[in-house]
Amino acid sequence: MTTNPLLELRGINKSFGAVHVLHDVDFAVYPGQVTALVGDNGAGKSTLVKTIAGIYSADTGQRYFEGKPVDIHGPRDAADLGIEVVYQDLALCDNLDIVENMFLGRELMKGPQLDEATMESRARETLASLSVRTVKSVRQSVASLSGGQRQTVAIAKSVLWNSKVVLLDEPTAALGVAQTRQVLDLVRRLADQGLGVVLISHNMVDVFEVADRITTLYLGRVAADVATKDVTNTQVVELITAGRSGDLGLASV
Amino acid sequence: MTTNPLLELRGINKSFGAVHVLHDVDFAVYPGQVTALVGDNGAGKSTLVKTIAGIYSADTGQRYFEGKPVDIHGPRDAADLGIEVVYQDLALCDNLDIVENMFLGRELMKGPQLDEATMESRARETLASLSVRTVKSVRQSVASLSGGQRQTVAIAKSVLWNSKVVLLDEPTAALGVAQTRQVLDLVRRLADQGLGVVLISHNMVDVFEVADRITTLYLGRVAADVATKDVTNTQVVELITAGRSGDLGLASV
Amino acid sequence: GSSDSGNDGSDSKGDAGKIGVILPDTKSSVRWESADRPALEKAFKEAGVEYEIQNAEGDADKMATIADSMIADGVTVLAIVNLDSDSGASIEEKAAQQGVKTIDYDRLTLGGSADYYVSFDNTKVGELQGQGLEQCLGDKDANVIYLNGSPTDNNATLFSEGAHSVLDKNTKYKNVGEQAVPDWDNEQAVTIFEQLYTKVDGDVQGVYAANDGLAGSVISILQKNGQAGKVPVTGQDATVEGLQNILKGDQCMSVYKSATQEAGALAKAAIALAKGDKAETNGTTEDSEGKREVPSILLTPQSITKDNVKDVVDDGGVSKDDLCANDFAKLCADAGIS
Amino acid sequence: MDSRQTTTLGEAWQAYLNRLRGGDMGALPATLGLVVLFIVFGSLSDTFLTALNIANLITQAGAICVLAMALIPVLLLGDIDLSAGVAGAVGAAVAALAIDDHGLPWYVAVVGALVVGMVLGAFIGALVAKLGIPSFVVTLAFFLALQGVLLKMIGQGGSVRVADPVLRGITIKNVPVTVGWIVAVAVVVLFAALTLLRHRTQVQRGLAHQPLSLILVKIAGLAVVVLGLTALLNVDRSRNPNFPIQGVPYVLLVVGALLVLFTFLLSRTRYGRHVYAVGGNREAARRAGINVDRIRISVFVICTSTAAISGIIAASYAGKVSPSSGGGNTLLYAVGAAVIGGTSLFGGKGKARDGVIGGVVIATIANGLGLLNQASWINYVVTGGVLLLAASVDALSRRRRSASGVS
Amino acid sequence: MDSRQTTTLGEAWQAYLNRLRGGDMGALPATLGLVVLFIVFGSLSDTFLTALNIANLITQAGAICVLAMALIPVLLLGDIDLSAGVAGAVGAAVAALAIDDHGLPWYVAVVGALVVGMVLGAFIGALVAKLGIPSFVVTLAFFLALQGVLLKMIGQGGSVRVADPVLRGITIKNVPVTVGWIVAVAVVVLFAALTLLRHRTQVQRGLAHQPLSLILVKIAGLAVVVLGLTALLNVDRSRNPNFPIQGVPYVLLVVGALLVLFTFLLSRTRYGRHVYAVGGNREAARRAGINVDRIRISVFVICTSTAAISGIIAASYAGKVSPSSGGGNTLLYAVGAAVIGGTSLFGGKGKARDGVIGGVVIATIANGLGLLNQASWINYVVTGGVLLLAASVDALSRRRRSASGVS
Ligand SMILES: Nc1ncnc2c1ncn2[C@@H]1O[C@H](COP(=O)(O)OP(=O)(O)OP(=O)(O)O)[C@@H](O)[C@H]1O
Ligand SMILES: Nc1ncnc2c1ncn2[C@@H]1O[C@H](COP(=O)(O)OP(=O)(O)OP(=O)(O)O)[C@@H](O)[C@H]1O
Ligand SMILES: [Mg+2]
Ligand SMILES: [Mg+2]
Repeated sequence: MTTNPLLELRGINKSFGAVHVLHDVDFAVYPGQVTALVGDNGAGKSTLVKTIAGIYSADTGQRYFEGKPVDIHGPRDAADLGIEVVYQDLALCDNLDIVENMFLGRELMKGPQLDEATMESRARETLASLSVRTVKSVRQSVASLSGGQRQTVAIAKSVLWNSKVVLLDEPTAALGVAQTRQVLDLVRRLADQGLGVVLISHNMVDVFEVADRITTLYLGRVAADVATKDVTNTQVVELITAGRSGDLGLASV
Repeated sequence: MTTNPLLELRGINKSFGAVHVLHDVDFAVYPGQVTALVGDNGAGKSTLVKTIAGIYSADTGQRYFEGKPVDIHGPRDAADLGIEVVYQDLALCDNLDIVENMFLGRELMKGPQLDEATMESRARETLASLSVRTVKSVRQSVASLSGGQRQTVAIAKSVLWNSKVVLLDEPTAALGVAQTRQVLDLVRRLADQGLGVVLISHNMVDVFEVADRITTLYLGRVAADVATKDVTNTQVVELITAGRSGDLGLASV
Repeated sequence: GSSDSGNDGSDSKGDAGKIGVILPDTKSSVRWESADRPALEKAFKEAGVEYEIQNAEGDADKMATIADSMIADGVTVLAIVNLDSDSGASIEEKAAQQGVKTIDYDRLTLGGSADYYVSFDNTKVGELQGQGLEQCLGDKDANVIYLNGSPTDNNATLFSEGAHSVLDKNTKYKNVGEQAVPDWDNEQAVTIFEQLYTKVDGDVQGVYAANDGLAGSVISILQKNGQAGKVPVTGQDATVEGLQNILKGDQCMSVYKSATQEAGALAKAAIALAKGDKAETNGTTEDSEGKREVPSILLTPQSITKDNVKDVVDDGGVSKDDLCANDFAKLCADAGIS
Repeated sequence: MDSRQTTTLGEAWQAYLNRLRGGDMGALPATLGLVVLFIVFGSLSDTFLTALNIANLITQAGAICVLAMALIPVLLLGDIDLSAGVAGAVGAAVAALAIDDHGLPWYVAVVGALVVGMVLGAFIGALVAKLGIPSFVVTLAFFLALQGVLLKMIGQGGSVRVADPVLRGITIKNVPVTVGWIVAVAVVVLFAALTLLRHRTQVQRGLAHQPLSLILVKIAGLAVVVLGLTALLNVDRSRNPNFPIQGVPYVLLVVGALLVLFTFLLSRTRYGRHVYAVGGNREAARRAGINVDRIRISVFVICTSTAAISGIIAASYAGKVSPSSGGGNTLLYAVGAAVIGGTSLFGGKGKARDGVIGGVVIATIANGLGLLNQASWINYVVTGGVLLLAASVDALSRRRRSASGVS
Repeated sequence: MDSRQTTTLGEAWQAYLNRLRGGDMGALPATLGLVVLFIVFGSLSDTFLTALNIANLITQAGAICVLAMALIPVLLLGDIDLSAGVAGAVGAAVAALAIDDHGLPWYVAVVGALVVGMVLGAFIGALVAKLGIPSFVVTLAFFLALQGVLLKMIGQGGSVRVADPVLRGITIKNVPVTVGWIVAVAVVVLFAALTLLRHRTQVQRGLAHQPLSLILVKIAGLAVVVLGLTALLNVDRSRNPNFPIQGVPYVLLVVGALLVLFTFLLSRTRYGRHVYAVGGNREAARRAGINVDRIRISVFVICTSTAAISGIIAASYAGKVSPSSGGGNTLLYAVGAAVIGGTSLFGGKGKARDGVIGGVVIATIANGLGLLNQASWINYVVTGGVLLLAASVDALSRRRRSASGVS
């Protein structure tokens, strides 16, 4: 690698009670690159993302940000470092409307009051830019949204801030054709702006389209960390399902 | 159509307050066929499925099952007719474990007691048949499952009963490559057994692989209802995003 | 137009005012609803005056609310049984401002502005309880447990003071445990007494219980330990429960405050006031806080033991049917109640 | 596109009906329950709808409205504060003793009560948020412990008098007639100005907004209620010609001011937004970087200090603080008021006004029953029955909501 | 693969520790809180740990344990029943009056009380499930209305005597010594046989199971507690040589039988499964074809009829039913007991044993304090403090759970 990683994790272990989910995971995110994190269902991808974001605390292991060791004790710390996350389980407040959810935690203010007018206009623009045209009103409660609409709100919520690293956990799972297109374009655009982007997806076509690097998790272990151009679709699928493919992958499975 | 539809809906309208979501929707499910229901995010696919399942009551319209008009007032009625549904929002009880969720509402009994042993063995076999190998124990609470594992449980819960119509709302959205394969095979197998299967998906490759017919929804209206072999991928995408494609689709959009 | 309000009499005298009575609660004692209300209603109906009787259910705010609405309803004489002096005083203050005459019933409102006071003497009740226990214990040395009324009720404090003023003088008696029972709660009283009893290893010869309800709770535990009837227990209010326990010999005494008598006195005074006359008094009571002598109609409480249970029945304090139901028929007969 | 951007009154009315059908009922169901109560009691008692009794009702409702409002932020988080009533009484006792025993002026005493409330709230909040003990248990413990503290402060069987003319005046004095009118007009004008201004900005920037006609109807409605009530209360309602009673009771101003303050706090500030978020989905709020513990502690601080104000109002009305003040069923009634008003015990859903509307419902039951003069067992039964009646009017008018699947 | 399929005791212990770390704590935290209470009171009072006082404690805990257990199904749905205490007292009053006034035998009276409980519960449940009124409001209304009914039923006499030797005997009589031993041994043997049989099936069919060693430890633990308690209680504990008191109080059998029944119902039947499902996710349960309304009504029927048993136990202990029975803070204590035991007020999480353990905690506080004979205000404060102590032991030992993200 020529550039230094923006975010790096070394030797991460994470257990839930007796279940050991992550084993000595090393993971790096480079500026200006899209790193795809792939793996079978239950491989530990979301757990890794949540560990990075400070939702879970790792049992062992060290995190480095821009080369310096950092402690991340909660989502607040991660946000302060400029790490933004779109979670697989979305994490929206069903009792709030779209605007309120999109600006949650960083509401725009006008003196002591919330600046509802500006937030509302900006929310509307953002949704339009993500090709969502079926939302009747941005003042609709998110509980009444369709699956894809919810996912768009979650993406809009996390992606549109000045951040350095963006982690997207299966952001296009529920999206339609056009919306998926927009999100993939967005992912590429963010990387081109110099951000470090992590994309989790089960769709290999998408992965091969936008990713610069691919990191494969197999049963909580990193099976391979390779440049996209060096591998084929089949190889990656083998890494995902079996943990190894030819001389790539885990030594003994 | 040579055969008669198993399930048919005519002139379904559904509004949530001021929001008119379904407009005069006609929809038919044929035995032995996979009908794909496609449409943009927010087009009304899930609403249609829930209306069929009795979760929502339609404002107007009529339902026919095996040619006879029927009233469906709740999920119980739908189940009694032999209609099974995998919902997009999964609907699992987070406080129950995998076995308990899979058999919810049709627990196996042994005298006055639950037959835990049989249920547990059967749950385990089912999960294995769906290629899920990362689940540590079927006695794990579903709250601790990964996104894909949860989806598999939801599928297993609804698909493995003797039913006549199966509706799957984006069943493979969170699934890995191998698991998706299994579910698509399962869908085909169910249709081959003579069931009527409805598959909702945003993945056109999957749709074209398994579906016999494609029904497209556009802003709550049926844009087209065609045999898969008569259309191309591009045509369907146009129908989804614009409501018409050449002489297919809605008259005036 | 409810059945028990008296304002349906179209022939009531136009010049007589309307009388309002606010009773305190339904829990500390049953007398308010079962004795006072009927006695007052009877007297008022006979006199043909308009009246309203309400119960504050132990809630001072509610009493103020009732007072407001009675004044709104146009009463000219208001009698209250205060839940405590300060809330009572505030009601009387409001009433006086609106030209309504007030009577303190049963409990004196310290610092209040009532025109009259009609009552039994509460300290005297405590003294009677103390003397009663002394009689039942006789000359023996005795460990005594005190089970007082609610810690938030000033009357309970007065009863207890009265009893102590008698029992503390007798050096043979030792206070081995004393607890106040929150809200006069009979259920809690059982546990409280059981624990006091356990603490002293059952070495108890007499129990001061502030009223018949608490006495019943004490007796429940004494029965469990085979001590009922052997350890004298005091009471108050001459309720069916208390009198039956006296007849059985489980309770040593009770104190009877004839509600009929007291209600009669109140009705007489209130009717006089409503008609614009003065009420007859038999003394004054000192209001230590308000520094004034309140014109009073004072009645004497009566100590009840097995020998004079009959008096209560004769006075109408309890009905014979209630008292002598089932197993108690024979005991009643033995006590000369027929 | 936006259904709210209709313009004529007819369309607005149609849109309103649609919103109702869609489950967005606003304050309507609870208000409907209240209206039913007024009709019932108004027809059973001649006195119920007189100016004097309406004024009584206002003073009687003061303490419970404020207490229910105090509970709203706590309930919004899905927590409960069983100790609020007694904590309020402790606050009131502190204030009363400060005046009585130490001769401090009333405002110092009130500040003292508020500080005591805050400290207690911070304690409770810390136990709930930091130790993770369920709030039901923590506040049950405080409910008991504070009764002991109150008993100790006031003494067995005793009570502390509230003689200070200002504090006592909250519930027994009235605002001078002219001042009352000035305030009433000011409230109406201010409300009109603010809503119209907001509406103009929304229209100019093309945002979601209610139709102008609906806004005008709302303004008119407020004007009728505020000015009507003022007119009613500014008439002499005394039965005693030598002792005129007229004007708006001071307590109404206190409740009104708190309602405005709470509404602003909850719906217009970042803090309020975060309270709703934590109540709606605690994990989502945490992931959005909200300091959940701080929010949880803060709602108890707000609750307990506002409860102190409620305690002072109650003390002012009763003229004293006694060891049983704030105990008994006070808190159940206050929570019941909030729930009847429309607040959910599961968090995330509720408004400051719910406490006030529900509080008035509860106070109306006591007030109306007080006029009917029944035996006390009947009073218990009727109180329960009427409470159920008010709640079922509310529930039935909300029904469509769940029928339409919004849950 | 399955972490529970370990075999040696050492491994089992390790697996147990892991499960604890993972948040699966079972009854441990609440029991720990109880142990702390026993240590505190045992060191403050010599009498606390005597056989006599332990027997007292059992009788005193009876009513609240049963009431808390009655509430568990309701709480499992995320509902609450504020009226259960008073409803129980109404049931007890019905039973007492049936015996007193109508001379009916005790079993008829008890059936009558149960029927009254069921009818009341069905009413409450229907209002909650069918009309959709929040259970807090419905049961607050019933709490009030039933106090009126109780007052009416027993108002004139002030209290109804419970003189029937069988009913009274529940709390003041004891099981004959030999019978006590037989029951105790039978319980232990039955428990051992059932768990071992179950374990064998699980092993044979290759299902998830606990290690045999852990099961043996559990059986041993139960044996020690049951036989130890029986031994303690079968010694004469009377202070009066002429009036021997020995044996297990009958009430312990009643509570034990109800515990077994509730545990079976909730964890081994389809009905119980559905209760958990509705409490965990009502919409998911509905979609699974469960009749949610029927479940909601049924829990109130169960709650109120079991509450009637609790009311009868309370009446047996006090020897009477009075108008204040079941009122006051009875219900808050019972809910507090369930919560301390580990049941969640948000539904979906709780066990029958939570009510029993929590009920014993609450009863222990009153029992221990009663031996210390302090001033009233100190009693209040200490009750609150000790409740908090027990709850925080519980909360602290549960902490890892949320730390590990399971929430
Ligand atoms: N809180 C928890 N407690 C116990 N086990 C857990 C918990 N969270 C996750 N797991 C387990 O850890 C494993 C990894 O889960 P994770 O959600 O990271 O998978 P994933 O790679 O994101 O899968 P998917 O593609 O399905 O989203 C799974 O086997 C899951 O069951
Ligand atoms: N309860 C509701 N109240 C109001 N509007 C609703 C409600 N449910 C759905 N909608 C609206 O109805 C429209 C259709 O929603 P639906 O969930 O059926 O879409 P979908 O076709 O399944 O989309 P997706 O592909 O994103 O799942 C959306 O615009 C949504 O916002
Ligand atoms: Mg995942
Ligand atoms: Mg959908």
